[in-house]
Amino acid sequence: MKTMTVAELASEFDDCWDETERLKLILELGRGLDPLADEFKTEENRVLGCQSNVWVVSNVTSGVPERLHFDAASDGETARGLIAILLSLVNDKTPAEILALDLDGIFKQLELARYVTRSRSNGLASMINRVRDLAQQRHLAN
Amino acid sequence: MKTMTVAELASEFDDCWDETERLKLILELGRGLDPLADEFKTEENRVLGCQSNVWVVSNVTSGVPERLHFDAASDGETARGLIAILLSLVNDKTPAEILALDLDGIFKQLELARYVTRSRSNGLASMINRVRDLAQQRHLAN
Amino acid sequence: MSAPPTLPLDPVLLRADFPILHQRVYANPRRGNEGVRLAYLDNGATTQHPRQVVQSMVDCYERTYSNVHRGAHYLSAQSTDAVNAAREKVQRFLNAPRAEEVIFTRGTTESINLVARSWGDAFCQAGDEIVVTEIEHHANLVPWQQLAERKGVKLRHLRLGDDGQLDVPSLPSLLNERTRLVAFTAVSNVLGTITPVAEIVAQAKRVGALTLVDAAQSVPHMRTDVQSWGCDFVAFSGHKMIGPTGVGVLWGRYDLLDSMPPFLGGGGMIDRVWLDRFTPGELPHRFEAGTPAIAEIIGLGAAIDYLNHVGLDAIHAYEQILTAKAHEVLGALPGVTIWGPSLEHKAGIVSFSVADVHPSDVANVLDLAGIAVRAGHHCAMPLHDRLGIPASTRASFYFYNTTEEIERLGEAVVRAQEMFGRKS
Amino acid sequence: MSAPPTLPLDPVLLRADFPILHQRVYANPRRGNEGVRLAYLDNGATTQHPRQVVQSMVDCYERTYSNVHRGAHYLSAQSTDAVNAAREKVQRFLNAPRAEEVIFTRGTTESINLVARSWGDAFCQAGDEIVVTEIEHHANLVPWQQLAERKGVKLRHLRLGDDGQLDVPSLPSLLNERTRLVAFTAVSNVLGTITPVAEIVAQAKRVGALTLVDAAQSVPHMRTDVQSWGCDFVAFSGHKMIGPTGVGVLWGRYDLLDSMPPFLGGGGMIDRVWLDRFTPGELPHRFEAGTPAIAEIIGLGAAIDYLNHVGLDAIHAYEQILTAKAHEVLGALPGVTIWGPSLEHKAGIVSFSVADVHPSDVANVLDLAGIAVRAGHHCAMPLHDRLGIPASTRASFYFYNTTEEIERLGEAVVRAQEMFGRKS
Ligand SMILES: Cc1ncc(COP(=O)(O)O)c(C=O)c1O
Ligand SMILES: Cc1ncc(COP(=O)(O)O)c(C=O)c1O
Repeated sequence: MKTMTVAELASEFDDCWDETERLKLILELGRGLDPLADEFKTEENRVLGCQSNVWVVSNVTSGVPERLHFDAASDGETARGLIAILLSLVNDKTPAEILALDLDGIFKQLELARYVTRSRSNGLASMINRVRDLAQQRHLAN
Repeated sequence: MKTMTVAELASEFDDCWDETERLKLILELGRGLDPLADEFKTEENRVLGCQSNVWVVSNVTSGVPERLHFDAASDGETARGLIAILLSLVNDKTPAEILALDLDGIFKQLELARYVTRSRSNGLASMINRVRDLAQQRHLAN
Repeated sequence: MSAPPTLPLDPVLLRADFPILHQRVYANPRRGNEGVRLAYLDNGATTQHPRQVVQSMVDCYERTYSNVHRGAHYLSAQSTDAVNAAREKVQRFLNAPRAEEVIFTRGTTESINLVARSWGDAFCQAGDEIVVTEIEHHANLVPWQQLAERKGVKLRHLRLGDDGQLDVPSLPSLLNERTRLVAFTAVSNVLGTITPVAEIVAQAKRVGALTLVDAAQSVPHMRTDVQSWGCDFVAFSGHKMIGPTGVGVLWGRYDLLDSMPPFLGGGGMIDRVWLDRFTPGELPHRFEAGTPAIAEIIGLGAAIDYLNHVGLDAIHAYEQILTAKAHEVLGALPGVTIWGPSLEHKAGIVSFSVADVHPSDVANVLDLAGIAVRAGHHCAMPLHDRLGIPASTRASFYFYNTTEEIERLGEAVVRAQEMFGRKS
Repeated sequence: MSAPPTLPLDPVLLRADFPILHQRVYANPRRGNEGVRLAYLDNGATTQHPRQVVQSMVDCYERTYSNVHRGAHYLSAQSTDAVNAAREKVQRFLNAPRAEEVIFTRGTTESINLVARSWGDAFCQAGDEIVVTEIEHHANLVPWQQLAERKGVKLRHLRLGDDGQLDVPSLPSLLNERTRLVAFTAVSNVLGTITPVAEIVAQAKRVGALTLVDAAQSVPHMRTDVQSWGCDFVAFSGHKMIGPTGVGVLWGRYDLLDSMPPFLGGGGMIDRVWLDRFTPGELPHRFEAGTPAIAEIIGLGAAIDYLNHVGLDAIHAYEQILTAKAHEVLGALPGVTIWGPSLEHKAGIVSFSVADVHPSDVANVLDLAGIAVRAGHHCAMPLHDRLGIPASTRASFYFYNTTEEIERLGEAVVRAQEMFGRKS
C-alpha cells in the first residue's frame, strides 16, 4: 500500500458527507492493505486492546538511514481500514520521524478521533501505541 | 430517676423555643440519672457506636410479671441526658412492653430524631438497640 | 401511570424523563447534515437516568451534603438519614430481612470480590470446591480464579446446554461435600438466559454449599425476593438500574456476613484501633471502610423509587414484548444467528452474529445509524469460546426502549450486510 | 480572580458558587425562629461542591452518559473521552509522568488497600518491615495491620514529637534492609501537621524501601508534585477536594504498578479469560475492574479545573490566614487546648479540647449555633491515645471559609463552656 500524506488523506475524508461515507472510505483504504502471511499472525504480534484481532509486524529496511516498514492484518474490516491509514502515515519513515509524528493529532484532523477513543472496540489507540513502541525500540537500539 | 410518660416528655420539649433550650432540657434530665457504680463501667456494658462512652446495665425485678430496671452512665453530658430520657421511657416495664414500644417513633415525636440519626456521635440509636437487645434476651429467656 | 392499550407501561411517557434519549447523533452542521436519532440499546452495559435520579443528587450536593456517621452536626445528620433511608429502600426492594444486610459497594464487581476475599480467604481451604458456570461475566469468574490461586480451591463448571440454558440436570454431579459455594448469574448478560435461581440454590443447600447470585442483569428488570431465592449473597450495580455510577450492593445473610472478617481496612469499619491491631465494627459498617459513595447511594435510592413507581412486573412484561419483537425482526434476516434460549427463558438481551461480518463492523454501522449496541465478548470470553465465536453483537433493552427502535435495529443490520457481507 | 486587598483569594466571590453554604439551620417556623447561619468547618471530613462540579455530572447524565471502553457507539466514545480527559487532568494536577499511572478508586481508603493487597501480598514476606506513623488515619493503619496478619510483616511506628511534628530524626533507627515500605500522611487529619514528605522519602530510599503518601489532606489544599516528592504511591479522595463522593485516586510509579498483580478481578482488567485462568490487562485498566465511577471521575476532573482556577498556592496561603485566625481566637480562651504544631508547620486543621467539657458536647453546642465541626477520634485513635485524650473537637477549613466564621466558632466555644463547664 502506498504512503499517503496527511494532506492527501485529509482532502479525501473532507469530501465525505456523513459518517457512513467516511466509513466507506476507511473500508476502501483497508482493501489496499498488503496481505500479511498467516505465520505472522501470532500472539506476540497481536495488538492487545483491540476488539477485532489486529497483528502488526515491523521490518527494518536496509540502507542509511534505516527506515521501518510495517505490515498488518485484521479480521475486522473497519480495523483493517484504520490500520491501513495508520501504516500509510508511518511506513518507510525512520524511527525518529515516526516518533516525531503527532499521530493522535493527525487522526483528530482527519475527524477520525472517535476511532482513537474507542481503544477497546476498534483499537486504533492500541495500534498507534504498538507502532510507536516498535519505532521506539528501534530508535533506542541505534 | 422517675419514669416519665411520653406525653409528659412531649409537653416539656414542646415548650422549648429553640434547639439550645431543647439541649438544656436534655442536660437537665441527664442530671436526674441515678449514678452507676464504677465497677459496672466495663467493656461488656459499654455501648458500641457511641462517641462518648455510654454504659448500660439491666436488672430483673423480683415479682410477677418480671420487669426490667436499667441503669446507665456516660462521660458526655448530652449522651447522659439522652440515655436518661430513654431509661425514663423503658424502666420498670416488662420485656414485652419494652419491645412493643416504638422508641424511634417516640424520639421523632419529641423532635429528638436528629439525635437518633447521629448514631456515631451521640449514639442514641445504639443505646436504643442495646436496651432492646437486653429486653429481647430476657423475653426469650422466659 | 396509565399505559397505552396492550402495553404494560407507556414508554413514550417515561422517555420524557430521560433527556439523553432525545438527541440526534453524528450531525455535521457544516454540511447541513442533521444527524440521526439515537436509539440506546446498550442497557446491558449501563442504563440511562431519569431527571428524578439526577435531581436527587443535585439536591444532595446543593442542600444537605456532608460526610455521614461521625459528624456531629446538622448536615451530617441529614446525610446520615438519607443514606440510612436508601439502605432501607434497597432492603425492601430485595425483600431482605434486615437493612444491615445491605452493604454498599462500587458495583457488582466489588461486591463479588468482597465475598471472594473476606468469606473466601477466611473459610475456604485447599481442596474445597467452588462451582461457577460457563455463562458467567468475568466479574463472577476472575475473583474465584484468584481465590483458587490463593487458597488451592478447585473450580468446577456448570455447562451451558445447547438449548441456551444452563445444564442444571448435571449440577448434582458437580456437587459434593467439598463444595463450599455455587456462584452463578440470575440472567446471562450475553444470552439473556434467565436461570432457575431457587432450584440451583436448593441443590446447593443439599450439600451444604452457599450460593452467590450475580444479579446485575436481573435486579433492574424483574422483581427480586432474596428470601424466596433462599440464597446467601446477591450482588448488583446501581448504574444498570437507572442509578448513578460508583455504587452497587452486596446483600448477604446477616449471620453469614456477621461471621466474616473485614475486607477493606480504614475509617468507619472498626470498633477500636491501636497502633498494632484493631477490632472490627458492626454490620453494615464493617464492610464499608472509608467515606461511602454518599450522593450515589442517595441516587440509587431515588432510582429504586422510580422503578417501583413504574413497577417491576410491568418492566419485565414490557421487556418480554421488546425481546419478542427483536427475535421477530432479526430472526427474519438471512445470515443472522440469534444466540441463547427460546423466548420464554429469556430477558431483554439479544446477542447475534451476522454471517461474514465481524461484530465490531456490525456495531460500527449500527452506530452510524444512531443505534447504540455493543460488540465484543461482553466480558464473557469463556461463554464465547463455548459458542465457538470470538465476539457477538448485543442489543439490550430497558423500559424506555420502543419497538420502533428495534425495527431500526433490523434495518441497520441489513445495511451492515450490504456494506460488509461477502457479495455472493 | 481579583482577591480583596491583603487576601490571596476572594472567599465571598467563591462562596457564590456553593449553594449549600448559603443556608440557615435549625429554623423553627412554627415558633417564628428563623434559625442560624451555617458555618461549614468540617472540611477535613468532606468538602462542599461548586455548581460547576455538580453541573459537569448533570451534563454527563443528560447528554453524554454511557459505559466506557468497550461500547462501540457514539455516547460510549464521549464517555471514554471524558474519562480519559479527567485522567490527564489528574496527571497534570500531580505532575505525574504518565496518565496510565493514575488509577481511579473509590477514595483514599480503597487506594491504600489496593496497594496493601496487590503490592503487599505479592512482594512482602514474613519478617519484612513496614513503617507507619503514630498520626495516621485508620485508612493508613488498618490495611497494614491486615497485611501484617496475612503475611507476618512487622509494623514499626514513627512517633509524634511533643512539638506536634513527626519525630523524623528517629526515622533512621526504624529503617533497615528489611524495611519494604514507609507509609505516612502528608498532612495529619487531626493535628494539621505538614510532614516533610521529600525528606522521609529520601530516608526510605537510602534503605531501598518504597514510600506511600496518604495525601487525602494535602492534595486538596496545596500544590502536589509527585516527582519532587520522589515517592512511589500517593492516595487521595475526590470528596475532600470539592469533587464528588465515590471517586478517589491511587497514583503509582509506572514500573512499580506494572509489576503488581491485579487486585479486584472482573471486567476490564483482563487481557484474556478462560474458564480456569486469566491474563491481566495493561495499566491503568488492570486495577480498574468493573464499571468505573464514570460520572464521578468526570466530576473530579471538573473539581480540578475549579481548583486550578482558584490556584493551589492561593488556597494554601489563604488557609494559613484562617488557621492563624483560629489560633488567635481559640488560643485566647482559657481552658482551651489547641493540639498540634506551631502555625508554620500546620495546614488548615485545628483540633482542640475544652477543659471539663466532652468533645461531643462541645460539638453539639457549636452545631446548634450553626457551626459544623467534628468531635471524636477522627479515625485516628492511636494518635488520640498518644495525646492522652479519647477524643477532640476539630475545625477544618477550605478556601470558602471566612475569618468571620472563625470568630463565630470562638463565641460558640465560650457558650459551650458556659453551658457545660464546671462552675468554679
Ligand atoms: C489523612 C486521611 N487519610 C485517609 C482518609 C480516608 O479517606 P476516604 O474516607 O475518602 O477513603 C481521610 C479522610 O477521612 C484522611 O483525612
Ligand atoms: C452479569 C453481570 N455481572 C457483573 C457485571 C459487572 O458489573 P459492574 O461493572 O457494574 O461491576 C455485569 C455488567 O457488566 C454483568 O452484566
